[in-house]
Amino acid sequence: MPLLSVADLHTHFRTPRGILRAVDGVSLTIEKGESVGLVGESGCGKSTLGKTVLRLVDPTSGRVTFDGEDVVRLSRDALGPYRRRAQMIFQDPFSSLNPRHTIERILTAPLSVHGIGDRNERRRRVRAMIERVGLPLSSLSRYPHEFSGGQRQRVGIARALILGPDLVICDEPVSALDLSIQAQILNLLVEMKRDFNLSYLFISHDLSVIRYFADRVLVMYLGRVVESAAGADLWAKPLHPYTRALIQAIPDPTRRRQAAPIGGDIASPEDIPRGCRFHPRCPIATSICAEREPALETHAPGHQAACHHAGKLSRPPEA
Amino acid sequence: MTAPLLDVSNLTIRFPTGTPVADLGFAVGEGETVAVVGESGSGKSLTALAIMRLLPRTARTTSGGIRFQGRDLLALPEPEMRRVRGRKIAMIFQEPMTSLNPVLTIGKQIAEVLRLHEGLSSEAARKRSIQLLDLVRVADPHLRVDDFPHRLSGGMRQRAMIAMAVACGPKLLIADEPTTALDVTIQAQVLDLLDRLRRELGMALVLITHDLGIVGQWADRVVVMYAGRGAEEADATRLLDDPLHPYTRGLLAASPRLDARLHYTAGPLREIPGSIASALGEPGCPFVPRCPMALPTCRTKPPPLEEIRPGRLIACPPTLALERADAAAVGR
Amino acid sequence: MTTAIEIAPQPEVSGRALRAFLRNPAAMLASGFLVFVTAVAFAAPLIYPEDPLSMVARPFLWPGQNPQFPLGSDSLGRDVAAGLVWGSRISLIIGIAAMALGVSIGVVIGATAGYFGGRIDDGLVRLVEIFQTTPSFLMLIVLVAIAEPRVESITVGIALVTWPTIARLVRAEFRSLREKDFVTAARGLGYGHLRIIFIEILPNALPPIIVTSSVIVASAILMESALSFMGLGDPNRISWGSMIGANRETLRTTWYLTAVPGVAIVLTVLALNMIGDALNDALNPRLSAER
Amino acid sequence: MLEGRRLLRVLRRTVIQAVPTILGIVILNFLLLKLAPGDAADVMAGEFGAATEETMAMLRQRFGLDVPVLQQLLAYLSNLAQFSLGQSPRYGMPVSELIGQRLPSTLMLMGMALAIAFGLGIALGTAMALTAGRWPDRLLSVVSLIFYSVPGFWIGLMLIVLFSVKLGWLPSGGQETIGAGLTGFDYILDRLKHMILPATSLALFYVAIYGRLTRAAVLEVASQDYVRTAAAKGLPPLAITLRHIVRNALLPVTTLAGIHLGGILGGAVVVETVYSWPGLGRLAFESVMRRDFNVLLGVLLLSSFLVIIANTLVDLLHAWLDPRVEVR
Repeated sequence: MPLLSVADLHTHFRTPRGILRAVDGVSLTIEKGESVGLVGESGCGKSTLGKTVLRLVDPTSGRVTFDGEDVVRLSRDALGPYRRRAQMIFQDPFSSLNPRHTIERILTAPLSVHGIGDRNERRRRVRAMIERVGLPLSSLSRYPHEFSGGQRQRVGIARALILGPDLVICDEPVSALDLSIQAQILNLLVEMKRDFNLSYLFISHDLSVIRYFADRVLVMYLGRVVESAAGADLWAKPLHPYTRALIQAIPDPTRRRQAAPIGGDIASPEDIPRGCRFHPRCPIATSICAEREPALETHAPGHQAACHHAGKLSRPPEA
Repeated sequence: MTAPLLDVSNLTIRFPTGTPVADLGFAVGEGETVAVVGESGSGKSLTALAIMRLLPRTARTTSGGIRFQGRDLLALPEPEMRRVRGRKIAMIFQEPMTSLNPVLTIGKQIAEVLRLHEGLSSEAARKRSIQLLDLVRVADPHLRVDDFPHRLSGGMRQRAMIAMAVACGPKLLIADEPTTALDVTIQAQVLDLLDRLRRELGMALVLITHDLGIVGQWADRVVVMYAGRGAEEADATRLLDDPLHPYTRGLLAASPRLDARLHYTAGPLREIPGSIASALGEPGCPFVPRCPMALPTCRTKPPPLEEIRPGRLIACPPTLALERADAAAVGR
Repeated sequence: MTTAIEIAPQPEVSGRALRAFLRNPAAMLASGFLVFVTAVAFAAPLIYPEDPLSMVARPFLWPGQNPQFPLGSDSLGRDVAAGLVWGSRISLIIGIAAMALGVSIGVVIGATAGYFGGRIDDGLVRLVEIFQTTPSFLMLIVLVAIAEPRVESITVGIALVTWPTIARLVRAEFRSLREKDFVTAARGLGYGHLRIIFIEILPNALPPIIVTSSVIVASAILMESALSFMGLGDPNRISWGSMIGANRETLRTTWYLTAVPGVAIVLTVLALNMIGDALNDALNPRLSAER
Repeated sequence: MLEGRRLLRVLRRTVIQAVPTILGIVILNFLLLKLAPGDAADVMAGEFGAATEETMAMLRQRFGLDVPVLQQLLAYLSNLAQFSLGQSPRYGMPVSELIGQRLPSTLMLMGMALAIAFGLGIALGTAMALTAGRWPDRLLSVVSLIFYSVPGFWIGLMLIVLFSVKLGWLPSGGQETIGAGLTGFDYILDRLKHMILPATSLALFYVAIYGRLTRAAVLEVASQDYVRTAAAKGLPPLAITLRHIVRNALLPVTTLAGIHLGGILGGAVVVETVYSWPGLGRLAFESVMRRDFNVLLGVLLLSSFLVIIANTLVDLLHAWLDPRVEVR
């Protein structure tokens, strides 16, 4: 049984311009100890998906099953045990820590809210955790603004792990950090995964970070998963033209002054194109793509793509 | 060799609170793309603003000169300098979302620069704005010209910024992290556009970025900055193939993007320990606190950029010594 | 710009703010004056044990005419200086009490509306709108006239017309703060609503509330004085406004009877507003860096 | 075209939102006044000396005060639906007529006060922001802080002492020289002379508010990225200030103007008392004192209505200035 399984999840918002379909029919599973990468550009709904899984946003429909229990049905009060087992690490280390609280308070509060241990036990756990994430004990009496971005992200990781979760959703955890700091945080996350036997849903817009970090990768476009494969397969043989464009768009010295892989802008999630969502930008789209939305189909073991022309490199002749 | 288009020498920027840029020098030739690379706090954006003379009032700039087409920009009276800005040297910024005035249409903002520098009538300026929007590949330019910025996507706004920047055919375009706020597929389009315009309009491009991938793909030459100082300067491809400065080497090793073989199951990424904050108050080389090969002499005074081979400069005496010893060994 | 230079370790936010406040000479001057006024208010029974409403002197003494009554006397022979001393009590009591009550109501309603949003927010915003659409001083006159003018009713009346200002402010703060990741994190950690509102969000919303509170004390004092001037003050207590109102008839000849209590009002209110400005500078250093 | 449609949508939204607000105000005010001890009959009876139970009952019946409160409210609302504000028991005339007599002078006073507040405030604020941190800013900041701290009635009285009593330049009250029989330009001049002092007393506080607001807004806008873009284009400082800074800085200032209208109306009560100005404020005050609640309700309702109209105008102005404003 997978640790987390999401089935046909929809999260829609009402906006002045209509219904914003941020997550629009996503299914996925995460096994115990697995690191699943979720990649996509802004507005694709990857962050909303993460927040919906954690019930920080309520889904419009669909199921989120964690360890056999449907967490969508749980009332707010009954969420407590789930909150202990599923946690989140945020993108912006400047806004994700309360500027008015000391690090000690930030780390102790989750324990006392969930009634874990007595005062001494909490103190012991907090101290162990802060050292585990590579910060000196003297950090505890300090406030977030006294730390650099990378150090704050370490505090954010400590806070997410203090309750001993099984699943951690990392929402762009390194994209606000400088390159020289990114590696430190990625390495720390890997150590934590090993030490605490964590499962990750690792959300990022940066394919190269995902490439390093994920066992399996989901590619999202406008609220849907368009391709899903084990990391190595995805890099070696991307089936969806969008995945291919993403890979080719990574700046790379071996492609000196090459033209951009695809043109056009991402459509607004309030106004999703009919048929295949990607067809207005797709280099290999045909008439069927404007009419019928392709389903996520298995093309090779463990490798799914939602494309009428999956794997083709050029536009097939129209029938 | 003819004089370069832009020649910055010994640039130092002081604020009451500190000196974020010290002793920086580099040159940009006609039609060349020079990347200035560094992480936040390296002083790369301040350097760009210093060239434009747009630093905050509290900043003091001292320099051996910022020579542009042979004239020292720092010595120009302000009205003279205004005739350079937007006409000879243009600049685009990181945040296309906030860099356009929200209450003026795109067309009016482009026309403004044309009317100012070329004295066009408002009608002619409008026509030219539509052409410029077409030049930067904005679809339906005759409609978009009357749009307010908030109606456009980030990529489109950055295109509008570029249209505004190239309106008067500048000889130099400074692009300060032009794609950092954009998605990766849009980033590729914008960089592609910038490079095409550089060729078609015959301008030089100073590309300020933190992304070594961008440098490798689009730049001719690159200046690596660390904590306000030049660390290394080289041809872009040469630098990526064979980085010399320990900071550049660390950055390349720590960067997951350039090597597909890296995977967490295969072992950790190489880290640069510590952070750039450690450079504060360092009397010697600012990288010393994080450097694996620092010698006691590195702590005494900041190393100058020294030429090791033609077109290749580094500010690291230990590396320099090693390289020279190697070269001598080969020569013998 | 990406030139955010790493900041070296700094002392805690409130400590820095306190020092900035203490270094501000205008703030110190204003605080000094307020301490003086407060001391006078407390000591009123010692300085002038007699009822300030009783006749003690020849009417219309100009200031300086009789050293026993340094600020002169009014048409009924009441000592102006005694009135000033006793009047400070009313101003301060009503100013502070009305602020405390108004801020409490405003914080609760604003926090509720801003934090929960949705229908609750819509309803509360409507309520605020109703209060803000009615001219507040007119409303105050109606409230006080209906409930009989007394210190208590004036205080409650002023609180009832000032809370919407605070509610709007607090709502806006809460709406922006609840979107911050640290609040999302708190929800993700399973914290309850009350904990999130009072422990996570409210401390971050305090700086503007504190600044506005000092301004509200000032405006409450202004409102009380205007009410008393119109004859809607507590008839059993002397106040600066009623001193001005009572001697309006003789304004053309004995204008000092208007000027003296007016100066007391202006100085007190000015001091409070100066403190408000100084607090603003100290608590929001970014916006006032150019000052 | 597109622009016009957008403004129309904003207008429609504002109007739709105003209806429940007005209804809420009517009901709230009505119930509030009914809570009050004493009614018009009590006051009139008190003035006539002792009155018998029968006269009281008769008076109450005549004024419609003898039925349950809820019924009175419904009667009032149905009157209102026919655009009638009822009768004043006190003056024995329709409330709308009574208000109609007073409204123009109050509107003139407020209009002038607002014009002074806006014009002077924005000029003051811009001047402060452009010289931020230097002596003109410091001096003007002190001046605006003093304006901000002075009670309107007191400055009104002091202005009378100075300009009418001591200097004799301006009249000390009323809105025209009674019995002078002035016509044409002289009449207008006379009215203006009467208006200067009251309008100034009313405006000073708001001069300070708009000044401080404008200063903050200009400083905030000046630090925006698009101002740097404008500088990078080579625009001279004056063009940057006018085209890019001031226009954007006016946005927050106009937003708050609507909110302050209620305050100015309230302030008019006091200032009208000081200057014996025959306006709505005085009417309201007199009707409170006489428990003439129909008139009072009428004034409250009308002033709320004025505030709502002003807010609508402000919304439209704001939508026109700021293209980002969309219908929510």
